[in-house]
Amino acid sequence: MQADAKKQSWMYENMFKSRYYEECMEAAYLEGKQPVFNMANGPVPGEMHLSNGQEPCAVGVCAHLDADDAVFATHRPHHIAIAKGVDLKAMTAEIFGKKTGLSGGRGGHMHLFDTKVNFACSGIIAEGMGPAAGVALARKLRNEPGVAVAFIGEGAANQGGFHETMNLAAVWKLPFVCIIEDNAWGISVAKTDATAVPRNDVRAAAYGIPGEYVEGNDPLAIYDAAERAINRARAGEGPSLIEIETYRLAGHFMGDAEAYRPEGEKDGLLAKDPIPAFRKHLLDSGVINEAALKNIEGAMHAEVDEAFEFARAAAEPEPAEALEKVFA
Amino acid sequence: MQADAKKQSWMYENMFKSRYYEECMEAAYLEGKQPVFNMANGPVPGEMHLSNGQEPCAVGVCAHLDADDAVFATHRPHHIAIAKGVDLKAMTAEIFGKKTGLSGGRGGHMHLFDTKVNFACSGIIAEGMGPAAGVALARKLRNEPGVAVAFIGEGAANQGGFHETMNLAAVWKLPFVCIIEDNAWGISVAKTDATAVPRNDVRAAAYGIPGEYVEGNDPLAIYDAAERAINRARAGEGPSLIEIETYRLAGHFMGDAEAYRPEGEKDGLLAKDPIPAFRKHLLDSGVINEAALKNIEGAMHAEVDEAFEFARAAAEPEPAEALEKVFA
Amino acid sequence: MATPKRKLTTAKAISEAISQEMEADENVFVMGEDIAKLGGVFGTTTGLLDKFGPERVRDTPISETAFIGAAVGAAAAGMRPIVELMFVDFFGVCMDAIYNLAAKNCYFSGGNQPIPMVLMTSVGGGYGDAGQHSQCLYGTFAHLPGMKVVVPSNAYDAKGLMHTAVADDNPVIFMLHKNLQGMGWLGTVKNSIVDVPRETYGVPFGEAAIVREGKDITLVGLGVTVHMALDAAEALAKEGVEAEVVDLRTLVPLDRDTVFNSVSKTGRLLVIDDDYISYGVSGEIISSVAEQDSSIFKTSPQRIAFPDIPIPFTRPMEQFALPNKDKIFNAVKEMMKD
Amino acid sequence: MATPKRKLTTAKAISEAISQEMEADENVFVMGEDIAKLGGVFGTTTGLLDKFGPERVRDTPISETAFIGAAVGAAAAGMRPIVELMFVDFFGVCMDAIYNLAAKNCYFSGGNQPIPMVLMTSVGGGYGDAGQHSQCLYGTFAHLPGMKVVVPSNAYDAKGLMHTAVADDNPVIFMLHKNLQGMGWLGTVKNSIVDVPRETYGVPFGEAAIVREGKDITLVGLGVTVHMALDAAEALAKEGVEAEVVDLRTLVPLDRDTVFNSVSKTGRLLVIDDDYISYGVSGEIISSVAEQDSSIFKTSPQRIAFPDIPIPFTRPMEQFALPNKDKIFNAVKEMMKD
Ligand SMILES: Cc1ncc(C[n+]2csc(CCOP(=O)(O)OP(=O)(O)O)c2C)c(N)n1
Ligand SMILES: Cc1ncc(C[n+]2csc(CCOP(=O)(O)OP(=O)(O)O)c2C)c(N)n1
Ligand SMILES: [Mg+2]
Ligand SMILES: [Mg+2]
Repeated sequence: MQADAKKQSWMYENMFKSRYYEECMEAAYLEGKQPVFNMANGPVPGEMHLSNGQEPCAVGVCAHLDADDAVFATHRPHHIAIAKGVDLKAMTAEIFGKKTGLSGGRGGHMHLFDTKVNFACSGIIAEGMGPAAGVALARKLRNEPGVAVAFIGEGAANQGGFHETMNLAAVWKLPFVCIIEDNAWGISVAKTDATAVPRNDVRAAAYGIPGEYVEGNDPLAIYDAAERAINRARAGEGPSLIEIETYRLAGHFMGDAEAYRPEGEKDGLLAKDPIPAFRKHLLDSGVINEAALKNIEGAMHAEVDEAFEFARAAAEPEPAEALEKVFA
Repeated sequence: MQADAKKQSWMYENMFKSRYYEECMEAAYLEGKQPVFNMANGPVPGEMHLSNGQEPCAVGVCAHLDADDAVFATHRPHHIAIAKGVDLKAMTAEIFGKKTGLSGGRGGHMHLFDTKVNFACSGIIAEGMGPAAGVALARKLRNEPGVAVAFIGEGAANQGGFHETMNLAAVWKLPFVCIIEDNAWGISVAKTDATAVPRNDVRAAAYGIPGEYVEGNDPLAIYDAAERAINRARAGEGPSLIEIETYRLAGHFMGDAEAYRPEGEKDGLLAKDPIPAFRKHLLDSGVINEAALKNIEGAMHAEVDEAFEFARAAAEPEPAEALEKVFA
Repeated sequence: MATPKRKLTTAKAISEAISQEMEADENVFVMGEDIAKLGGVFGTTTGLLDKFGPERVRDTPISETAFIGAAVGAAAAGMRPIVELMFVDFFGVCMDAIYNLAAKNCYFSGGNQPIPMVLMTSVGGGYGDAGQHSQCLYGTFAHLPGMKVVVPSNAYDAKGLMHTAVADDNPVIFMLHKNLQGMGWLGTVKNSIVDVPRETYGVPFGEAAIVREGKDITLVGLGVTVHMALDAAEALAKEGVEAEVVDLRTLVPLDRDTVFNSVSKTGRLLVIDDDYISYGVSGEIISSVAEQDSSIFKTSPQRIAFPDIPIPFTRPMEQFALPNKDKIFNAVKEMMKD
Repeated sequence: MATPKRKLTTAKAISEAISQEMEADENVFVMGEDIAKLGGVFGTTTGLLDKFGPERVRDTPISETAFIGAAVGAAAAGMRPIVELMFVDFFGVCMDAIYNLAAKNCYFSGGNQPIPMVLMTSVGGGYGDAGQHSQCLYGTFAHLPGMKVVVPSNAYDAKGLMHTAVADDNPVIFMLHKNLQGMGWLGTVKNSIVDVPRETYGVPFGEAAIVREGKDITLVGLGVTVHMALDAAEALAKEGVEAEVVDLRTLVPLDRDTVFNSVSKTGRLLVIDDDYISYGVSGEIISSVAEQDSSIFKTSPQRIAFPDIPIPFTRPMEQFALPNKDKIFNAVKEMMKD
């Protein structure tokens, strides 16, 4: 079903919020790391994987999800966390390593857990697959509503855990959906050099489940495909696999010089940036007018700014807190 | 191409040899384990996975292989080892844990290595996949002739290493063939309860390579399918996947009470035993006559008996040899 | 009226504990390879399928990464899975789900997402199953933070520790030694078959047991090596040497105090472990004592463990490499000279 | 004419060693994730693609089980693969191929099928990369038999050990600490950047180095902790305490003699390890000395290592948990009281 105006504006809102979030994050991350870039320095140390360009995947899928539904994201989690409704202040404080962060600073950017909205992510490729299937199994065993969605990158579809979990979910007919964000790259390795098939949707045949490929990084097309898969999961008909063509508009992580990209690729992608494109669609199709968009944008700026201010102002944890929470 | 008379009689010979080998092994294994079965006792301790009924897979594939070609088998390796031409005396001595065994007794039944004919096997599910692809890669890099074949069970096709290696072999166009012996069971778990698709040949689509399913546990049909795959590999066109319907005529391992089998299944399978069936075909089609078959059978009895005698007569290794060969 | 005593094997004690936990809490369920119709290759889930049906007693595909990962997710979502890794030797295909997910998610989530799951696995050799089916790998699991590690030496402890494990809100690696499980088709150390109450009871984690008192030397063991130590202690007693035997019972948490106090008393320490010797349990026990007070040693602490070699198939080699009563006896005699 | 000296980072020393090995023997090749066009996330394969082309410098899919397994097969078939596991933390998805295949096939084959391969991996934290990208896991690899384990502390040793590793007919796990590699985007311990000869040379396995002599206490370290120990030793010297610093260099084989001889001399032992404390390197070193002769200790041997917790992301917590110069300094002062 075509997304209605409310959904479309929700999707734009979250895409915009996510992008602005990454812009703020980029700036914060670079603090203390200039002129000499050293990952250990600044208010946000460690690796930083921005999601610029991949926002359509997050909003097109999460538009169908409630707090009950579980999402497992990857090392590149911000857009998905935002679309899933993760507490933005606590998430930002976590990424800044603060006491009020989601995990009191223990997890950081690759380990965001918000149990209230059933969001988690992790830093190992395809690692969210099994746990997502496990939540789906729990929902089924407990007769609870809710589906589980694992997001992975196209590179992760060559990891053993992907295969094992797709099969398990299919054999057990779990309310599970696997979303592959195909940004064409796994760090510096092109999909064509890593994956034996051009599109991973064909791999659905290996599990006897539906597979779809969504072209064009288009939030509305993603919305449609996700709706089919999620409805199927909710109806107890088992898992589905969706691969989405998307664009990685930044480096793999911050500090990546991207010399491996073919000449011009990046510019070409930037020209197809999904956010201005979707904005234009919303205006052209009359779903929403300029003033309302400005309103949304202003509100999102404010929300993100507030989250960053919250994070910056928050206290650092005590060093010895390191020893807590290893066990429940 | 249809197997010629020579090949057919080679195939029968090896099927027969393999079965008689397992019969002798069964008897030897049970020595010292009766009346109370204890795996630790007798001349052959540990697990014992017999290959009764699966001989067609081994001969249909290995009929196309030379010593240069590498084969990786599973925890159920005897039929494949025999068809690949592994030194029967040294193999038997190994299984008896003797000094003159292939590995001086260090490996046993699940770890048979005969480098002269490029045969290896191991006890972890799907573990031979990566190494087989690696031999294929070495052959390619060194411009040497020879393909690599990994045999796995149908249960192993749900293990991550299967997926990863199929993709790797396909992306790198390696001279590699994966043979799945579908005996319908992974220990006590039926294929239908473990695998989301009825036939694993459909999984070839996930790697953009040819897949075939061979029905009926028929050595000649297997021979045909294997020929296509191996020729393709030799021609540098990349890997293939073949799943073969076969029958496990014994327990998963010796001592298995098989209570999980549906009533009558075992009898039905025994009635379709491929060895008498192939024997009948050879006679009916006039490929070979009764006297010649008897000759073969006698020769195989003698060869296997000799191997067992060799193994029994061989010396035990010195205990302290345990400390040797950890490193080259 | 006292219920009559009954002796159980470890496998029966475990399946009884699981059954009672499943009766008490419908969030407890079991999954793994061959745990349903077959009742577990080592018998730890026998009878459960009939009692609880295939939804709660789930055979899995041979996909350890997926189903152990799924246990993590299910635990996060309110279930209390008991998942079986058939042989510990298979950890290599699924360790990520164990050590990077199950063991760390509680911490990563700042305590908001505990993972109450039990990973049950079988360890140990001695029956000729060769190098991929005979390992203990105690050290491997105990070294990595975030999971508790349990190694019972008898049926009573096994049942009590299993109840404690299921009640624990954290991942527990439950390592059952094949020589102790009591499967018909494997030899079983007789003394592991002991009286086991029908009712549920807990054996606490982090409390080593002094299973024999003595004043001359402390023998520390776990799982099957406890029995070897007890046998040696009996033989030593005939020669006037009184060995104290400590059964560690859990490696994480580790009861360093009980070991230290015993060695304080005896002045001598011998650790017996059937896992690989280097960088493992034996080194940890010795250095735990040494770092606390190395002056208590009357003689240098010693260890008997599996040498740093893959486990050989053939009986003469495997038996040569495994710890046993005689090795312990001789080592103690040597140590008593000082 | 003497070639002018030049200082190299560890990453450059490694990529030079690999390049020289590839020139010398066309059976040597490299594979792993992002090792070709990118030159390795940690720079250890920089420049190799241009020199040797994509057949011998192969980017892989994110399929560690497959490509490490393939390295085993390729090694068995006459090649000498150098394979990179980007972060050691990822071992959980592929340990089977490492410890059950690479490490055991030589034994299983009775010595007929040695596996000459190098598995190169990056370890360590301290830069805020959190619990799945900052581990050392030295103990995990060193505990399991059949593989050699190398942990260089500087560029000179790194190059020499890499030549030795490639020449070795066995699997070698080559663990490079991120604080020492010399990537522009990570801080690098200055003293790891040292003079490195252009020509090939071997640094032998199983020989620890005494990198500073002293009579009062033995500090044992590996990788980055060697530098912390040296820094502490310098500060201690100002207070009249002469610490001897031992760089283990290889964990398997382990040079127990050098450690023991040093402690025999000093009577005091402090081990510094940034891997998890329990059941790991620190315990093995202490008990190796204690079991040989515990009477040589003037004071109880001590260890400073990473506590048994996942590695926290936030700087205050991570720095709290890591070993450092001050912790060593203070511990030594304490130990010198006895
Ligand atoms: C098991 C494992 N192998 C390798 C890595 C290192 N790594 C982190 S991100 C990445 C690329 C992932 O590519 P993809 O799945 O396409 O996701 P993307 O980064 O493009 O979003 C790799 C190889 C890892 N984290 N885990
Ligand atoms: C990774 C791993 N998981 C589980 C096992 C235990 N196991 C040994 S054989 C087997 C069943 C294998 O089934 P299949 O692949 O169909 O081969 P078959 O025994 O039928 O020949 C299992 C689960 C193992 N050896 N390795
Ligand atoms: Mg990608
Ligand atoms: Mg099978």
